[in-house]
Amino acid sequence: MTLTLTPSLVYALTGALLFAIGVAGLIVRTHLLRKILAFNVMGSGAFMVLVGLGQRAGISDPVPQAMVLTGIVVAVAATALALALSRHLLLLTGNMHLPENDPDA
Amino acid sequence: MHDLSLHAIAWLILLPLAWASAAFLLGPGRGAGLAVIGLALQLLLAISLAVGVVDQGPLAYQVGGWGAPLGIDLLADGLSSVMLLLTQVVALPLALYAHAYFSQNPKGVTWFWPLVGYLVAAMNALFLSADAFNIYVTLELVGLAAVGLVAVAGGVGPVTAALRYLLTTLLGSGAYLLGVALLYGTYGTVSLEVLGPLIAEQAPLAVAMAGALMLFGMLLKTALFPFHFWLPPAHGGAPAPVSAILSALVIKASFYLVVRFWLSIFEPLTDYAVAQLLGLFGAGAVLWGSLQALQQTRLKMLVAYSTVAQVGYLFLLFPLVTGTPEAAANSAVQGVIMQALAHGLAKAAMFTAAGAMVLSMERDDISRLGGLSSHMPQSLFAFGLAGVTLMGLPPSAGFLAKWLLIDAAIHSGQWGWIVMLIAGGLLTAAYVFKVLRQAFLQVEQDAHYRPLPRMLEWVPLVLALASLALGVRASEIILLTGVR
Amino acid sequence: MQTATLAFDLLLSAALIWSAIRAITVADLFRAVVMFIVFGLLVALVWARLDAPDIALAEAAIGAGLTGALLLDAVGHLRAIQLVREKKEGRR
Amino acid sequence: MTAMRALLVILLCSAFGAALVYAILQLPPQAVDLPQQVSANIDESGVAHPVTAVLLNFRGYDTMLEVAVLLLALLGVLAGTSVEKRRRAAGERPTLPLLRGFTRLIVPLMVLVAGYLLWAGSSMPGGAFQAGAVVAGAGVLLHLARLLPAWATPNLMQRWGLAIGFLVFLAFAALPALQDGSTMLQYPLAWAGALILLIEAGLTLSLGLLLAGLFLCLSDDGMEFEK
Repeated sequence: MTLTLTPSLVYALTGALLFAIGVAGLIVRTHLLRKILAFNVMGSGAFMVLVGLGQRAGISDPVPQAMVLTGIVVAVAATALALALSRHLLLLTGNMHLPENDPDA
Repeated sequence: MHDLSLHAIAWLILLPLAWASAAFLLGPGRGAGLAVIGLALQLLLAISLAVGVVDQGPLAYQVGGWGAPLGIDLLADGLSSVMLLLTQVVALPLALYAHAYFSQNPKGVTWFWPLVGYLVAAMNALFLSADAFNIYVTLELVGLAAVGLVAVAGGVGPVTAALRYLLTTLLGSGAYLLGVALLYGTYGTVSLEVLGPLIAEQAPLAVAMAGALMLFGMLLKTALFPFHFWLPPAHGGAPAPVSAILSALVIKASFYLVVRFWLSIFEPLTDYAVAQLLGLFGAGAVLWGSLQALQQTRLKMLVAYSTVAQVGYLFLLFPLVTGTPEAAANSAVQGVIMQALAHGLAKAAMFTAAGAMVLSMERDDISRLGGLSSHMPQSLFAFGLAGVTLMGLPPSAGFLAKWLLIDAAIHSGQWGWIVMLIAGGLLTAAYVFKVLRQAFLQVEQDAHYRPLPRMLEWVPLVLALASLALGVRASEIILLTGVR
Repeated sequence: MQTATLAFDLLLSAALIWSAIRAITVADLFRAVVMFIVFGLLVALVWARLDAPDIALAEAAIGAGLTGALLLDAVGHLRAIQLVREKKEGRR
Repeated sequence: MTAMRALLVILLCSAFGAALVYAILQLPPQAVDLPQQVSANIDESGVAHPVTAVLLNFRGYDTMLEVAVLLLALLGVLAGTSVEKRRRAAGERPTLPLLRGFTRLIVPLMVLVAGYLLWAGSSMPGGAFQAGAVVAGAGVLLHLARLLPAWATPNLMQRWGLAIGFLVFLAFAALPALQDGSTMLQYPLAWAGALILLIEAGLTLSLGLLLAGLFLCLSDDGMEFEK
């Protein structure tokens, strides 16, 4: 392989690993705050793949950069909504875990 | 004519954004009138767009005038026009229903109208987008709006359901986003139009992974068995108008994307084994969803599990179009679109009818339905008619859908799926009759019913009749879906 | 020169992965959130390395700052409520 | 979740991560050169900074929808939490004089910085997002210093503030869509720079209020529970 390890490529690969870590955390951890943390790790990973891969030729690319700016705002919006619901659940049940079986189901 | 159709593309997105924002400015609980006027105009726009697409073929629209790949392109073809029609046709009566529903049961109306407006705008934008990253943004809009609507009811059940839904939908759009990142990384563009030929020419492993990630994300959001766990509590626990929108329309948005991607840019990568697996998941959905529906004690949960089952039929598309003769593939696409439309109308009818019954009985319990046949015959009739469509009996659109799917299965020599289609119809009949039988039992002595506005009984009936009428006047729809 | 920057990039990557794993696994929630804020700041550093100062600014302010503030507030809230619960149970 | 299932998920995710790394290392060069197209068209975009050009012109449609996402999240936060639980006066907790003094000093400075970032965005890094984030930071700080109460339901003025950025954007998307021969969000060349600055000014205010609003709506709820 004649591939050179540019900084962009290094961070794209790191992003891929962060995404996998985030997904595992999102599924495995049961506390809602952990899930929200893991979701943010997952998102950052995807953003790093987007910019890192886009720039792997070594040229700065404004298109994925603008996409990631959009993505960061979407991520904080989703985080706030998830926190609002988690806090509501906390008030109703006294903890921040999703029950294994739904109370109504 | 040409210009009118192009304008329709822009205004199908701008108009709902405008009335949703206006409803937000008006304040909590306001905006029903705006929504009805806006949705009526959108219906006209969707019709004019469909006419334009039939006359002139697919229409492209360059947002900002730049053109892909620098800018974002929108595209209206047969498939997107049909989905747009379904969305406006279902959303308009649901808005009337919701207005009446919340007048009886104001809990949850606070920000309902702006949420619904943004949801409809997002779905219209999704159906029209021809840009993979733009689709990601619309997906997030759809997801957050839908979760917000589930949460409006409050209480442990709905909040838990909303959270589960939110986390699932975020995982789904995260997977989709990584797919987009890999596509951009490989080719340097996210325009579907530009990507198509590039993928056909050369597709490294990363692109196959992108396809798998996007497919996985959309399966989660469509709640295909075995990824359906989040759907029943979310759809069953929300206020009835919300349940109807979610079941009839929202899950179709992510399904539409599966179809869109599978039939266009990822077509060169489609795989026989994956297609068969998707078909098997579909069969599992029909079986599991129907059996669960039969076991439910609450009416709205029964209807929600019915959605899990009905989603299964949609995924027969994949084994029926992958590596099959063209005639079979065409029938399969038509059949699946017809099933999506039939289910959209019938499920909206069923949820609204169920909602009216539950509101009138003031509890959600199938075993207490006795006597409803004499008290709410119209709602019950609507429920039964919707059941006819879901079972796939003639002359409904559901019948036509199954007929087309069976035709596709015969022409591709895949007999197993026919067994599944027929078994699914019988199972559907079982859970529909479970409800109807209870409703025709003797009146209970202590039963008392709350009088309801007529609108709550008319809307389900109109929707159910539409699901039948669609079967009679299907040739136009089939003509439209053929435009690619 | 080349190896020096590569070493820095690899080190930063390792720190990112370590802080991400810590944020998800560390037992104490407050420390997990602090770890997450560290993670966010490291990500901002990555954007600076990737010649994306716009994202670096936004990430530091929104990704680490605002998200961190929201999470810290939630942890504080959770602790307050758990404290009340424990008191109530102690009284019984 | 049982330990077995957790282990399985972790194993699957590890395998997935490894496969992803392997796939990324095999990528051929990109076929489309978008950075080149951006620089070729930047003179017609109305701004000199490429990221701002993409964000507010070439892919401005994404950005418009994204502001809607933020508005929607706030609606979801408002819809998902009950009003009664959120009501609480700002003065009930101990006031912190030092923080107050600091905040009074720094907030005007932050507003200034936001204005600068907004202005700078057309030619260098910065713009509505960063400026909005700084405005939001000022809002959060004011709240922490008890100078700004938590929100229950936003009043009419606040709603206009929250929506104005989106509405300005939507108006400039809709105006060209009304005319034959131009499409939504197509700015006339001579006006593009001014329009983008106007849109960004609206966005700065609204993004700031929305981001701060997410915090202010969430903060302090549940204090009723304590009493």
